[in-house]
Amino acid sequence: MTARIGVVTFPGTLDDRDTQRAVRVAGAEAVPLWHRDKDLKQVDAVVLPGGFSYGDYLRAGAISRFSPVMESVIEQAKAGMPVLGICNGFQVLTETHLLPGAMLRNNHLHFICRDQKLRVETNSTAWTADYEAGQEISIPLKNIDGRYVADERTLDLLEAEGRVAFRYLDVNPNGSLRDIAGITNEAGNVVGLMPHPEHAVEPLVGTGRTDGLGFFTSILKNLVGAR
Amino acid sequence: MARVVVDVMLKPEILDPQGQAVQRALPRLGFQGISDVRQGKRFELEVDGPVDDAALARIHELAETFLANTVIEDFVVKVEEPAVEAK
Amino acid sequence: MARVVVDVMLKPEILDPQGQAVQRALPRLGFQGISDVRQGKRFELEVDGPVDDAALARIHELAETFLANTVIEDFVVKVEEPAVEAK
Amino acid sequence: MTLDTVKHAEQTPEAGQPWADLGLKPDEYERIREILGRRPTGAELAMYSVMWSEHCSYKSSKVHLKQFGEKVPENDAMLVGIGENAGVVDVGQGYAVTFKVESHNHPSYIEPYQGAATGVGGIVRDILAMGARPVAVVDPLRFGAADHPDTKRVLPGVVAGIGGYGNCLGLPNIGGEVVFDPCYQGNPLVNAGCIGVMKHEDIHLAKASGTGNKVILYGARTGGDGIGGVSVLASETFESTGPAKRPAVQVGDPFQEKLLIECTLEIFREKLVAGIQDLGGAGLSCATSELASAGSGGMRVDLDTVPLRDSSLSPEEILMSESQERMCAVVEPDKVDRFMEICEKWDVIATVIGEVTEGERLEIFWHGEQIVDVPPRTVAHEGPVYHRPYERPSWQDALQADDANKLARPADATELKEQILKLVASPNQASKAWITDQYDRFVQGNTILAQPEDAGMVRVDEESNLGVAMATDGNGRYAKLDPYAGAQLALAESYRNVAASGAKPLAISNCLNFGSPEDPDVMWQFAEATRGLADGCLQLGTPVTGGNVSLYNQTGETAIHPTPVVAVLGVIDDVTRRTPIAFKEEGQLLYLLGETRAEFGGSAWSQVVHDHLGGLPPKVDLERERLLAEILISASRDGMIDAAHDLSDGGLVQAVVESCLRGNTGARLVVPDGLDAFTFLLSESAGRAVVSVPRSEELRFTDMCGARGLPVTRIGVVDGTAVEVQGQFTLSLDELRAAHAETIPGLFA
Ligand SMILES: Nc1ncnc2c1ncn2[C@@H]1O[C@H](COP(=O)(O)OP(=O)(O)O)[C@@H](O)[C@H]1O
Ligand SMILES: [Mg+2]
Repeated sequence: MTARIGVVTFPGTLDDRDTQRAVRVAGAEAVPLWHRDKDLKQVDAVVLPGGFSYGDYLRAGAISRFSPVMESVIEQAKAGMPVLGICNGFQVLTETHLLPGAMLRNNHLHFICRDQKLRVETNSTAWTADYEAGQEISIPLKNIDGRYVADERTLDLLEAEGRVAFRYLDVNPNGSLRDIAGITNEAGNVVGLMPHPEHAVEPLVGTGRTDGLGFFTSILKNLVGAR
Repeated sequence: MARVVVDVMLKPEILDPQGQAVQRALPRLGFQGISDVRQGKRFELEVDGPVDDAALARIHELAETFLANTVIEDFVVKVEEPAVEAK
Repeated sequence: MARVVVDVMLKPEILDPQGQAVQRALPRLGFQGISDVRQGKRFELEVDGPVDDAALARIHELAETFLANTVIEDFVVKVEEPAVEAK
Repeated sequence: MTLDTVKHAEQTPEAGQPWADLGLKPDEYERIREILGRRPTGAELAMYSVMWSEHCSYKSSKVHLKQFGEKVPENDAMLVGIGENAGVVDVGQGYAVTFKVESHNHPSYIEPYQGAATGVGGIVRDILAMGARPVAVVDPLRFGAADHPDTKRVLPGVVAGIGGYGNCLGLPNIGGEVVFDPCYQGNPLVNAGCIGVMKHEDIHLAKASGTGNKVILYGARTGGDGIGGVSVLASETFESTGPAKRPAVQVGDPFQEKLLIECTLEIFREKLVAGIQDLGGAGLSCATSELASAGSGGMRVDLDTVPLRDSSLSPEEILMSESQERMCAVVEPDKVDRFMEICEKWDVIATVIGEVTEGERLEIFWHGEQIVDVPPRTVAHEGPVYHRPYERPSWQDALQADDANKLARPADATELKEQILKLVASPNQASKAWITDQYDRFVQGNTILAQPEDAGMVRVDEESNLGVAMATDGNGRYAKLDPYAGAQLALAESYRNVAASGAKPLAISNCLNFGSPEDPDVMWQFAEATRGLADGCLQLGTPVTGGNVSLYNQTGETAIHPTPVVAVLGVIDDVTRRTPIAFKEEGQLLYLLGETRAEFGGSAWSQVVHDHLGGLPPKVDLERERLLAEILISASRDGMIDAAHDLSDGGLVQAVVESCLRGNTGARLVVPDGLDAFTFLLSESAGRAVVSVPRSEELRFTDMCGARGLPVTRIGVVDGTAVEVQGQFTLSLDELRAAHAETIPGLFA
């Protein structure tokens, strides 16, 4: 039996079908989860995909955070279930305070879509085990509210605890503090990042790279290995 | 130095999807009794010199030509009282 | 029915590129003497019942948990005077 | 104010009516009275005026558009032709594709962000209404001079609006155009196109049939925005104020539209609708009259059941409101409950507002009193038709006589190099990445090619790798010199772009942007362009599946260049065979396909170096275009070429520079015998492309071209870190990249 990975759809979620595809390409089973359902259908892990849930109105992720499905996700995440937030999903995770800091409008104020180089700073999370620490990957970035901010103390703490999971290389595309592209919680089960690994799993589409596949194979290995 | 505030709101007849989204979320958060929400922008301008009529007229012009799009938005210019509002 | 306004502004230490963009444009538009611009959000809530202390407390809570993200934003709750500001 | 009911109208035949303010002409008003046998009610007048406006009735263009339905090429791919929300073509394996381009020019000038955003929203709903899942958007744009202060207002707003809406919908933006010319100063062109995919059996049509079936309005509430937008904005110049006491600009809510898309697709999946129509220009007036007109039977609507955002709206205003993100469906009574459930699931408001009736009248009631009683065809399909006078402009001969071949050419290689660098950096030729990077091109995970490739391409089927491609083109400068040839050149370029990507061109849509039809010069341009396009489509075998006309793009007496924008849709059986533009492999051979003549009329060189527009545009040879396309497609399918780039404005050098920058490799070029370096590099002769051929394929490739009679010239090799033209000059990639990349951000960032 392979791992069951839940993919949440909020109203306005865009990359849910793409994320399901990435989960399948990695060899796991994708389980659609609906924002109104508290039931997580016995999944082993959850991905909060990208998009503009609730139109990103008020603040990105601010309204979705209060959905029934998030009640369960928060509870399970605290109990150790792996949760990955991609882009809008990352924004939701900061709004729920499962991850510290907040996401703000890009410093240049524009939506930006580009092939972005990152460094995977740590492979001791549930979602990065298949990478080498320090490995450089390129995956698409596309957002308008991608500027990561937190107060100095939080940033220092994140660095000290090795919880900066991904850093932008070459260009900082949005003014994120300390070039932070993604972070993890202390336990390493909850990870959020702005760029989109699910858009870099097939050589044919998008940028033609498959650098993002490691997220999904990591979790698969992690879960199947743990059984 | 003084602070002038320009509030810019969508005209009442214009759709305000943001305000609407906020309002629709309220019952779910357990808030009743708010019949309408509109979301607009607030600009806080720190003005160097005295805020006399001439300065206000200029800021009014700034609001009209730049801060607001009067095709769809209304605006109000206010001089902020030096005393800080209680939170 | 009464109107309660919630003003939400980024905390002073957080970079506000929107405000900066406005400020940078000012000289081009021929405006001098504005040393800082910050851009925030203004929410106008139409409250059904009376705006008593209980109602204000609830709106304060709403602002704190929902309308503002206090990691990055400050907010102020005000009851709007019935008289309309002159434009 | 008393309600102007049908009864009241009968009793007060002589009551004055504001028909002129609503844009109706005296004879049009008379005709309405004749049709009804009485004066119209206020609501009827509102409906007729908006539906008989230029924008909705095509009254000036209809007589010319007819050709698209008459000169139809043999093409068994057409499933649904002109007349529906969008045409549909068969792309094989049981899939059908629907696509269309529309304009949102005037609103985008007034409010660039919202104007452009709602333009995207409108075209996406058209595609959705055909039963298809929208899979990609494109945005052909035209602005005034790049350095004009107002362009700094309009362009960033338009781009942010298209991105803001399209990105939030989750539709990859895979193509479009950005063109600057002073002629568009007060009249920017914001065209938007959308592609949708469905299975053959999912095709839906806009018609109301089946007595007793319910009419359901779903989506956003109706507000006072955009009232009169259609007639005032799209039909008359900005000076006329008309009846718009309400704002004529609509604000879009892409989040609501995303819900509408998912909700509608789920409704389609369960086969719950008998007919469906989006609400766009003219709102409910259009949707109800078109549905009723196209179906059998009549329709009864209770207008007071329409959910409102603003309770002060009058019935006339509700009928005319252009509030966005709404759809209208005709549903059998026993399916209504399930329909409502799905809407509830997606947080979409849905309301039964009426039903299909026996008879042939469209009847609308307001709190039980009848305010409309009309034959729907007279509103929707039998509007006025004008045969506007047209005549070849008196200045056309002089313009064509002002030959661009007489312009001073660069004196030596140094000057040639300088001019080329200037060309590459000019706003029209410069990289548009600053703009297109504001669009999501990856979402949905099926994007095979996107900007700056020749054509956008998306995968349709993950198993078989079936895909579709689209390109849009339209050179207003060519069309100004000769509208007939200009329209064919737009078609040819777009067709060539699709073929260069490896896809086979199947069918086209268009957006015809012109000045005032009341000016015989403009009307001649329009007549010539439509004739040229129809003839061209017949010859190339690519039928016109639909399109859009935007007139009155002019300020005072000055019209924009005639700008027919053509969108060609192509199909590719296996997207792994697609051809990108990038030169990647060092040592590969570069071949120029087609013939190069000294053709500089309307060229980028004549504009950038001499600020000149005169002479004749490049010669059109559609048979040659077809042959070139066949060669490009076979070569890509059989792995004979690794890169291809079509040649258009800016000529060969522009294409080579783009392919080099894209692949981050250099090229060494040799001027072929019989050509001078200037003509070789800068001529804009049509029917050409440059390809990169692996050495192992050289013979097979040149043999194929030779056997089929396509001129093929070896012009160089992929090599190094510069573009070098032997005996002329060398430009390093760094230098070229800086020139190419910095212009647009320099102007607008
Ligand atoms: N330039 C054109 N070429 C071909 N068909 C056109 C053209 N302009 C409009 N049409 C067709 O006329 C019909 C009505 O057009 P339009 O009013 O734009 O549709 P909608 O009501 O969806 O906005 C459509 O089928 C459209 O494709
Ligand atoms: Mg339509």
